[in-house]
Amino acid sequence: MLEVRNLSVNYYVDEGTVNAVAGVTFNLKEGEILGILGESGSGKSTLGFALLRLVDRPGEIVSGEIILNGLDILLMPERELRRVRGAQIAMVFQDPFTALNPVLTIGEQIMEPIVLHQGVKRGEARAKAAEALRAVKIDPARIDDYPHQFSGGMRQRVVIAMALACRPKILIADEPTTALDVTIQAEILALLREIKNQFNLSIIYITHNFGIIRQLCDRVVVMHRGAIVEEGKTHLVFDQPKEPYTKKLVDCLRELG
Amino acid sequence: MRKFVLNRLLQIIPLLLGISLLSFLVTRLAPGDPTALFIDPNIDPLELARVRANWGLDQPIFIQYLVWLKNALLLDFGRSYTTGLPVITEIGERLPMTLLLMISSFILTLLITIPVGVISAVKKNSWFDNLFTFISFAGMAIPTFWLGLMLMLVFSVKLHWLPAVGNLALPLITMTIGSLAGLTRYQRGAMLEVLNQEYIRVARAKGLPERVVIFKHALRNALLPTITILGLSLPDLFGGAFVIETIFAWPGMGRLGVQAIFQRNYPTIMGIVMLSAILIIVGNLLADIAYAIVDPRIRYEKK
Amino acid sequence: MRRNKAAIFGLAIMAIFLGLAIFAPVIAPYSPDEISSAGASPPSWQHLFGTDDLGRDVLSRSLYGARISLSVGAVAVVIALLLGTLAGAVAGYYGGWVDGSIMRAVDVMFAFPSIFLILAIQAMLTPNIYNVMFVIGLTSWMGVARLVRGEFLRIRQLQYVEAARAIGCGDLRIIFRHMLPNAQGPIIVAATLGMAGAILTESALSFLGMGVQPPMSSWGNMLMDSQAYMRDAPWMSIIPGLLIMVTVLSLYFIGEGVRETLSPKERHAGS
Amino acid sequence: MAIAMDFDQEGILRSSLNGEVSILNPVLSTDNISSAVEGAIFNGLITFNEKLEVIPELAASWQASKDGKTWTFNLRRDVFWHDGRPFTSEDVVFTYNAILNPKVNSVRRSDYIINGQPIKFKALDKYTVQAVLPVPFAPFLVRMGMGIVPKHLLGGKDLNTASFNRRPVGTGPFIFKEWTSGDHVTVVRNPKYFLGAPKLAGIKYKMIADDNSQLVALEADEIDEAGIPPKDYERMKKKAGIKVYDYDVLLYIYLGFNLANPKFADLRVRQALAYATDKKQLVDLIFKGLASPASAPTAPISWAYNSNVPKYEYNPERAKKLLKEAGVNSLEFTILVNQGNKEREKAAVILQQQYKKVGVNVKVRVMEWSALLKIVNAPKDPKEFEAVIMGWSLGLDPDAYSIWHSSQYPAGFNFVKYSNKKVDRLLDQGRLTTDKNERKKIYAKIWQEIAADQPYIFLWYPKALTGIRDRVGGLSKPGPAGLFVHLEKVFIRNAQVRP
Repeated sequence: MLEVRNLSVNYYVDEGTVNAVAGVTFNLKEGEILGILGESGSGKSTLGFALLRLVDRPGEIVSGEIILNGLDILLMPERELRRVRGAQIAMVFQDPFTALNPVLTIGEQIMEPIVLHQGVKRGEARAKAAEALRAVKIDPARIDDYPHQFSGGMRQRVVIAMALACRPKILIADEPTTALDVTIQAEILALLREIKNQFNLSIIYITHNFGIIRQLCDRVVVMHRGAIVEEGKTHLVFDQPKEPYTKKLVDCLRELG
Repeated sequence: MRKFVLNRLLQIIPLLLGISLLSFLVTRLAPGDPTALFIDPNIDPLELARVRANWGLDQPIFIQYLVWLKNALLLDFGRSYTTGLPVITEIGERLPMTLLLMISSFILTLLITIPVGVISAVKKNSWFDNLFTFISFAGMAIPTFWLGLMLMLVFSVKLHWLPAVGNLALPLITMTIGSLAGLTRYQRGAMLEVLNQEYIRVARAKGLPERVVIFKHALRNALLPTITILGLSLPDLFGGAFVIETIFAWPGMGRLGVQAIFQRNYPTIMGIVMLSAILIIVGNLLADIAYAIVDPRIRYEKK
Repeated sequence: MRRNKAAIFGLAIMAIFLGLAIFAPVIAPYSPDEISSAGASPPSWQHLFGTDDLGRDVLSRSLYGARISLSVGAVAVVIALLLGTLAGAVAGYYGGWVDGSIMRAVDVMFAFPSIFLILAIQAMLTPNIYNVMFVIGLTSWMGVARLVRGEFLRIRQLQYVEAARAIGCGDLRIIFRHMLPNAQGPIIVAATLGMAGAILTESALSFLGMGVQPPMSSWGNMLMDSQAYMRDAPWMSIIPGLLIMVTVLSLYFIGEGVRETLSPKERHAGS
Repeated sequence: MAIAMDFDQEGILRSSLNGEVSILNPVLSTDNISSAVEGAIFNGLITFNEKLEVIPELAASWQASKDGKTWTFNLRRDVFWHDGRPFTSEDVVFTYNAILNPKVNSVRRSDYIINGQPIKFKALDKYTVQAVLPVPFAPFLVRMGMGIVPKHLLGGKDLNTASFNRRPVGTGPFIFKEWTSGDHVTVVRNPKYFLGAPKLAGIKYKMIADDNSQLVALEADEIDEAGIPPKDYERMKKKAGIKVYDYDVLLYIYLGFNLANPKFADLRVRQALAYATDKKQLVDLIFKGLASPASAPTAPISWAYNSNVPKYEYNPERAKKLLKEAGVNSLEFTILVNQGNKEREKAAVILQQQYKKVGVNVKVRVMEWSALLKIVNAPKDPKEFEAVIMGWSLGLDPDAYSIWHSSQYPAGFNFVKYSNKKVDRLLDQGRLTTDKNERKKIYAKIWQEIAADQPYIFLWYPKALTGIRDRVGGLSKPGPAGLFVHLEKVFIRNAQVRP
């Protein structure tokens, strides 16, 4: 349902041009959880942002196609792009401590995309926001609280609720558990699996953690230095890695685990 | 919130005591006394001694301070040596003019700073940003009195657009350019920092129009440091006010104050220092309250 | 990238000005005080920057003025930094009532319109170049104190300070060897901005007749003396005005450069 | 807004003051700026004409007794206070007794105390006042110009704090109307003025402390009158719509030496420094020639001026020779000048260069006025200064007792410790002599003695330069009394002033 072809992203920094994403091609099938695996610096987060054209300067998407429902996201005018963002494809970010605006209530932040994309009145949006909170197991009574009044795990739930608010088809999750304690990680992963089914989502899960991929993902794409080095069903890649790089990653995980 | 404000108000008392003692000592230890105004070969020095005694200046400094403090607690700040008016009256006549200048400059500064800071940050390194970067650096680098005189030469003498003295326009422009520069830089810097925050990307990922991202999500956060800086810049405004008031013959308090220092007009000096200290403290308090209103983290911590 | 260019430009200008100031006696074509009955004359081959109302060579006065203005700026800033760093470090390191009383003193100083304090102290000390430095330093340390205190409160929490304490380092050693070097970035920024501020303050003091005193020339009092001659002898005000502007700008550029190098947020790249 | 109003209102003179009016009560005010405004509101018993001669004002005539101790003033009977009450002898007695009251903060008190005894004022009838002096005193009459204040408004009040000081009521050609602190004072015409109704509708005194701003305001046609800095003299003279007047004033500027300091004890050293002083260069550089080199402690326009004094024309060779004769190999001293006075600062810098040429090393120390006076006036011996640049504003009477008499040290204004028996005797004599010609001779001798001794190097006699816009007419002849001696005669051209 989402096809990425030959996507390249460059960063223009003092030292020269960095090819952060180098001609990446893959697709996301309906209802699956696709893992994108890579070490930090492999370009996986940039790839995640590029999918929604959220690459900031000094970065720039230089080529490629991202086809959603037959339309290329990279060619969309700004207005149409905004209708995709949040409504069809939503994102959950790495760090729940910085992903929420500290001066706005969580309710306000969840309601924003609802009002925007569904064109409903604020009262109705508020009800939908409460519903989204309930879906991530947060007491809707806390709708008027500010982010700093929540713990890290709770904040990540808020972020997920925000992403789910408009019932998107695709969720891009960029290392949503790295900033959290291990026990809370597990809760969030369980929550993701639960809502995937409940909301009939397709998920792109970006991480450096092979363990999580193995637990969660149907398929995996392995990235190294901006390029895809291996792709396939999770258990196949894990059990019989073809590339030496993947092999190394798997060996590391085995040693640890 | 109420406790926070109350707590701050309580802190003002020792602060004012400290300020009054310090300024009393500094002004009294400066050589000379108010009778220096009367130097004239026809005046017998004995007459000066008599006038000094009439003013109580023959008492030890410590006693003088206690007397001042006792009266000040009853809101009696004495009478000016030069005009014979109660200090409160004397200052009261000048304060509105200084406030008019400062507040209008303050508002004008905000009206310019915020949009310019925002646009400069959003369009970083654009011609707009570069132009205002240059203007604000130049604004910071020009001595106020020079700028004031230049503006007067151009707009009053050459172009005849604005009156040189007794009109709000030129002093307002001079003062605003002075404070504008630094604040715009701060606003731009704060905005740049905020724009790099994750929640801005989140807001964009939600599909919000750029306008909403900038003004609702980014600006409110970027205003926080600006509010603090505004509070802190108040003492400088007073300093700038003096130079500007002199050049443009603006009958404000700054000029009265500096003149009082030169004349050793102690009651007036004390009155002005105390009043401006109170204004500065209250200004900072208001800035803190504004900060707390914008930033929920502060608000709730203090609950 | 662009900012750093500006910072390098600023550094270069400061280096040039510093060199000119140091070698002023060698470079200056005339004695800065030598008067001539001719009065003010426009720039010419004999006097590249013209002469002032007393017939003194503006170029020579500018060069000698650089010595004064730059040293007023530098010394004032050193005084402010010493006082501010000391007060801030002690307050931030010890906390509690020490912190409380130091910060109240900072509040007292902050609540003063500093121009009054400067004037009153100047009246007490009589204006000369050392007192100008001293007074500007004495009235501008509070910002540094707050800044250093803030940094110290932050650094105090960090592990290496805990570690230093654990191995039995004394307070002074922890403050000066372990904590202060880590707060140096913001201090350097404050120093460049402070020096720029001090140069401007000196010129404002000159406006009040309380700056560096004649016959010594500083850019501030040259500018002040020139204001009556803006129309008849514009070179008298343009030269010191430009010198002040360029110096202050250079210092700001350096400050911005340091700030941006220190702030990692401005330099994000791919993950 | 304020300025627009001025253009609308015809017949208003837009005057300017280069500082702030502090108090509008002649008994208490000490500054020229307040006095300038008081001149429009109040009258004295006597006043001065363009030539600085005493002429009657509130007093129609006066007589002195044979022994010169009793003076009788016959007051005008057609004078009314601005509030309509008649002016009487009670007001005069009240005013002078107020000055003599030690509780009143008037520093003019000593003007009316002679040899430690106050002058006694008495109302003989409603329109006759008698003043009894302890001894005959020549400067007495010129001191009768003090503005008279109304008893019916101030009697029984604390003069120091009376609200009158802010809303004065006088007998003069203009009635006080409005005072906006630090900004302006407005007075309007007194149609019943006893010397004839003024032709102006009123005067607005705008306070502009900064000289440059004052000049700009004059050029921009915002005010009618302003002082002109010498360097702008030529340019302003050419400017259409403005006429520039220059006239001498009763003032001289000097470099005074502390004679109690051994460095200056030798007359030859002082003479050497006098020869080393190029007064012409001073005057040319600082004033573009619009001041004249000074030679004596008086001013050319004083009636007691005497040009026949030793002049010490510029002669550096002679200076070097004299220093050698005095056995001075290296002389170094510090000149104090008061901060904020650019002319004196420049003079110090120029003198420094001039003295360098004869091998004398001078340091300049600029001090705040109050701080400088503290050093110079401290009643101790010796005083802690070496040389100082100051100026004396002269009274209308040539009496200079307080400056030169040896009794006026260390307390008093003879702070240089000048001591010359002959001068002491002449000063005493000059005060007691009432015949003007006799006095002229006495003071001529005093000036000669002092100029020969050079306790001061007399630097220059300043000139007043005033720019007036063409629309102003009816000015008096330029002179030390200024251009507005007869305020009631000043008018604005083409203005319709309702009678």
